[in-house]
Amino acid sequence: MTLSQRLANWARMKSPWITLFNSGACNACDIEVIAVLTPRFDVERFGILAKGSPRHADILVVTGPVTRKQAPRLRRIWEQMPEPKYVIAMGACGASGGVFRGLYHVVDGVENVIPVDVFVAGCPPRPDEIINAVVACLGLLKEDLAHGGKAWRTKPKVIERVVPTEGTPVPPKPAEVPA
Amino acid sequence: MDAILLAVYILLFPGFLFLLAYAFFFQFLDRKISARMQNRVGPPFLQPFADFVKMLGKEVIDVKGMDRKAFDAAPILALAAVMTAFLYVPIVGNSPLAFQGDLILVLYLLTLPTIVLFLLGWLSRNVFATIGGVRAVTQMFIYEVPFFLALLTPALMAGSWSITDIVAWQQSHLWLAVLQPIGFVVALIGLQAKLERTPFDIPEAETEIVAGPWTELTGRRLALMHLTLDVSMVVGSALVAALFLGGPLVPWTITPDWLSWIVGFALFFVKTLGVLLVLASIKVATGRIRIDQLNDVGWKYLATAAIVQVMIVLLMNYWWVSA
Amino acid sequence: MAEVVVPIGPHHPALKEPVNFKVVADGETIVRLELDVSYNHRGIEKAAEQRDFVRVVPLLERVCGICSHSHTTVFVKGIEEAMKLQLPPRAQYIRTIVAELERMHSHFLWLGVAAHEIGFNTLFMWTWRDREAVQDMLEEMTGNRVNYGINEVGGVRRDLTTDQIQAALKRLPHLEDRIAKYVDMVNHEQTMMIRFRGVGKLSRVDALKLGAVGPTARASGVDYDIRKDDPYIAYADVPWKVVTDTHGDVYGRTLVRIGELQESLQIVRHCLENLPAGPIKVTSPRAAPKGEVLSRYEAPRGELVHFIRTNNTDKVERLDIRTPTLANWTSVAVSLVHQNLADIPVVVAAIDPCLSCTSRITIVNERGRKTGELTWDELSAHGRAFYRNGRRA
Amino acid sequence: MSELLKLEQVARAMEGIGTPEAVKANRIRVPTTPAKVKEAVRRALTDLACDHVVQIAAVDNGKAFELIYHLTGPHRTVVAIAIELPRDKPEVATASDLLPPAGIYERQIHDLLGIVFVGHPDLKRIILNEDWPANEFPMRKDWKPNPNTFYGGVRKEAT
Repeated sequence: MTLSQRLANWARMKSPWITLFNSGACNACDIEVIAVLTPRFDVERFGILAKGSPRHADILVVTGPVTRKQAPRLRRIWEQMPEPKYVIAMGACGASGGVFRGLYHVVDGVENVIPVDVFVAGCPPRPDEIINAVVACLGLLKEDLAHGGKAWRTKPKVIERVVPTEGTPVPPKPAEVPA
Repeated sequence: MDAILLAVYILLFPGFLFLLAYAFFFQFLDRKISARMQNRVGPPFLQPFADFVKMLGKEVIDVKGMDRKAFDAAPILALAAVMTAFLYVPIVGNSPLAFQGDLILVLYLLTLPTIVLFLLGWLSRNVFATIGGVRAVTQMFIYEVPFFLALLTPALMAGSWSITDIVAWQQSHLWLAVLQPIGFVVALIGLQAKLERTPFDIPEAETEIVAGPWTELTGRRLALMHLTLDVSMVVGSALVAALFLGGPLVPWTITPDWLSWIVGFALFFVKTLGVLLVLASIKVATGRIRIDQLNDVGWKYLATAAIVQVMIVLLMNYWWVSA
Repeated sequence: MAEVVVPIGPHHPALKEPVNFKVVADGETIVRLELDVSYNHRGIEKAAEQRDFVRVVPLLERVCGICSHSHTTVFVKGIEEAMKLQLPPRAQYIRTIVAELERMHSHFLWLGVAAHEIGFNTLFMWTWRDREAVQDMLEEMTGNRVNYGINEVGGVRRDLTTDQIQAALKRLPHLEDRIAKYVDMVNHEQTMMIRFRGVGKLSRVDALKLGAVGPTARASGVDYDIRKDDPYIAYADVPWKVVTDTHGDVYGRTLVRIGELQESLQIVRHCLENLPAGPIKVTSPRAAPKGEVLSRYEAPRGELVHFIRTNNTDKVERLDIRTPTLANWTSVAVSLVHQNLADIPVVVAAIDPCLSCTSRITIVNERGRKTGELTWDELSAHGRAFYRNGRRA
Repeated sequence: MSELLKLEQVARAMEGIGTPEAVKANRIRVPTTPAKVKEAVRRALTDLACDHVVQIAAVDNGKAFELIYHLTGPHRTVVAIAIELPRDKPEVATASDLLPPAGIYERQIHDLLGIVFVGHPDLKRIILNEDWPANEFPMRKDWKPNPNTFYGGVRKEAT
C-alpha cells in the first residue's frame, strides 16, 4: 500500500467519532454509552469523541429494539452519515429485540432496518465491553480497507435450502412448530 | 530582505508549515488541559493531526440545491485570511512585512472566519445552520467593539499603528499588561468570544441547535474549518502576547544574532502558552450563557471597561507629553 | 409576522432519548410548542398480559433503564397486596436500600446531564465520576450496574453479606462531602445561576393544576411524596423528611434533587446499619385472587402508578402504567412558552424526562395563530427583518 | 397532611351519583354511570378538595370497557370514580377541561382502546406511529396482529 494509503488508514484507526441513536430503548444502554465518556472509562484517550450530528460521525451506535415509529428515522440518520460508516448494535435488543421481541410496536432488532457491523452482547453491556466493541469495529475497518470495501464479508441475502437425502427426517419449518 | 529569505519566512518558518504544526500542538494542549482539569486522561499527542487527516478522507456530502462552489470556497477563504494575519505578528524578532497600520489589517483578517461561518450557515439550507449563523453574527456585533477598543489602546499608548513598533516600545517601557490591566482582561474575554469557546460558544451550542453552522460540513470542508479555528486560536494568543506581554523582545540586546532569535522564540512560546492556559481554564470553569445574556454582559461591562481604559490611556498620554 | 419552525429531535444531542419538539419560535422566544414523544412505545402493557408473574418481572425491569427497580417494586408490591402476602422485614429493608441507591444514581445522572445542557461539562464529568461509586455499590449488592433483577413476587432474590454492607458503608462519607460540594457550587457558580434562575417558572397553583409530580412539583412548594403519603416497603420506620423548595424554577428543582440525594444517603446508611435478620423471601402462591390494586411508588422522577387487575390466574388481566414523566409533560410545555429557544434543553432536562417510561404527546397553543411551513426566502426575510429593527419584528 | 377522608364524607358529597365503598384505608371507590362521571369529578374537585389526578385507568374486561378516574388531594386519600362503557359505542364526556393533564391520558386511552372522549380539544393520534391502521386498537382483548397489514417501520424492500 502506498504511504498516503497507510497514513489514511492510521488516521481512521486513531480517531473514530461516534454518534448515539436511541431507537426506542429502555435507555440503560444509553447511560452506559455516556458513562464511557466520563472520567472512569474516558474514551477520549483513544481519540473517540461523541458527536451530535450524524454528518460528523464515523460509527453509529444504535441502542434498543427499533420501534415502528423510530425505524424510518433510523434509516434516514444512517443515510445521512458520510462514507466509511459503521454501525454498532447495542445489547440484546439491538441483536434480536431482546426482552421486547414480538411486541406489536417493535421491529425486532436493528438488522431489519440497516446493515449492522458489530453486535455487543449484554443487557446493558458494561462500558468496557462497549469500548471493546469500538476496538473490534476498528479492526473490521482495517480489514475492509485492505479488501477495499465491505463487499467481501457481507453474507449473501438468499440462503439456499439443502435438499435432505431420503431417510433423514426433515426438520419442520419454524412456522410449523406449535406456538 | 531578498526574495528567498522572504519566501522562507512566509512558507517555512513562522509562516505556513510552522503555523500548521503549532495549531495542532495548541489544539492538543487545549484538549489535554481541559481533560486533566475534568480529571480525565485526555487525547494522545498526535490526535489533532489524526482527526485532520481522517476528516480529509471522509466523503463530502452536498445538500440538495446548495451552491457547491461557494460552499467549497468559504472554508479556504477563512483559512487563508487567518494565515496571512499571522505573518504580521512578530514571532522571532521584528516581522519583515511590518508596515504602519498592520494592527488594523490583522484585526480585520481575524473577523473574517466569523463572517464565513455565517455564510456557511446560510448556504447549507438547514434551519439549525441558519439559526447558528445568525447567532454567530449577533455574537460578533456584541464582542467586536470592546475587543477592538482593547486592542487599539496599546497603539494609542505606543503612538504607532504597527505591532512591531508597539513591541519595540514595550522594550523600553513596562509591559502594557501592567500599564493597562483592564484592556488586557477585556482583550482575553474578547478573544474567548471570537474563538467561540465555552462561555460564548452560542453559535455552535451542541446541545441546543445540533452543531450550528457546522451541521452540514463534512469531509475536507469540516477539516479546513476546524483548522481555521485552531489557527485563529494561535494567531489570537500570539497577538495578545505581542501587544500586552512584550512579544519576543528582551530589554537588553543580545550580541550574536542567532541567539537573540532563539531567546525571542522561547519568549513567544512561553507567552502564548500562558494565554492558552488562561483560555482553557475559562472554558472549563464556566457553562454557556444565552445570547441575550451575552448582550447584557457584552455591552454593559465589556464595552464600558474598554472605554474607561481608552480614557485612562488618553490621560496618561497627556501627562507624559506635558511632563 | 412569520415564525420559524425549529424541529428538535428525535435524534438530538441534547436529548439522550427520542422526543421530537416542533418549536414555533419568533426569533429566540418560543411561541408554540408541539411535542411528539411516542418513539419509545413498545407495547409492554399488552405483553404483560401474556406473561405469568415470574416472567413479567424481567420485562418490567426494562421499561426504563434508570428507574428499573421502581417498576419492578411497584408491580411486585401490588401483586403481594392482591395476594395479601406478609413479607419478612429483611426483604423490605433490602428493597429500600436498592430503591434509595437507584434514586441517588438517578439524581447524580440528572445533575450531570443538566450541567451538560448548559455546556458546563466539568460538572457533568465530576458528577458522573462520583456516580460510579454508587454504581459499584449496586453492582456488589445486586450483580448488575443497571437492571438489577433483585425483586420477585414474595421477596428478594439476593441476600446482603456483611462485607458487602461494610464496603458500602465505607463509601458513603466520601459521597457525602462530594454532595456538599455540589450544593455550594450550585449556589455560587455564576453561569449556572444565570442559566438556572427564573427559567421554566411554575407557580404552586399551576403545579397542582397541571398535575406536576415529584421534584418538579416539590420545587414549587407542593409537598406530595408517596413515601410519606402512602408509606410502603420500609419507609414507615426510617427517619427522613420530604425536601421541598419555593423557587419553582430549574434552580429550585436542582436544590430539591440535591436535598433528596442527601436524604437518600441517610436512608441507605440507616437501613444498612440496622438491617433486621431473618429470611429474605416467602413462598408465594402461583395465582393471584380476583382483585384490583392501585400500587403507587415514588420514583426518582415522581409518582409512578401501576393499576393492576388480577383474575384468579397467574397472569395479569390488565396492567396500566402511568409514569411520572407523563404527568410532567403538560407543566413543561406550559412553562416553556415565552422562554428562550436556548432554554428548551434546560427546562426539559429539569423535569428529568424518562422517555422510555413515557410515550405521550401534548400540544400547547399560546395564541392559536396559524403557522404553516416556511419557504426558504420567507425564513431569510424574517431573519433580516428580525435584526434590522432590533429584535422586535 | 390533614387526616384521611371518612367514608360518610365521600357518601355525603357523592349522594345521587354513587354509593362509595372503602377498598382500603386510603382508597375509596365510587361506581357510577358514564352520564354522571363529569359531575362526580367536579364534586370531587370542589367538595372533597382533590387537586391531583393520579391516573385514569382503562380496562377491557372482555365484556365492556371500564374507566377508573383516580383523584387525590392534601387529605392523601385516593377517590376512585369507576364507570363502565358498552363495547359497541364507547363514548364518554371528556374531563380535560376540569383536569388539564387528563388531556394526555384520554388521548392515549383513545389510541389504545378506541374510547371516544366527546368534547376533547384534539383527539389526534399520540402513541402509535403514523402509518398504524386507524381502526385497530392494540389493547383490546380481541385484537390479534394479522400478518398482511403493514403496521409501520421500514418496508421490507427498503433494507
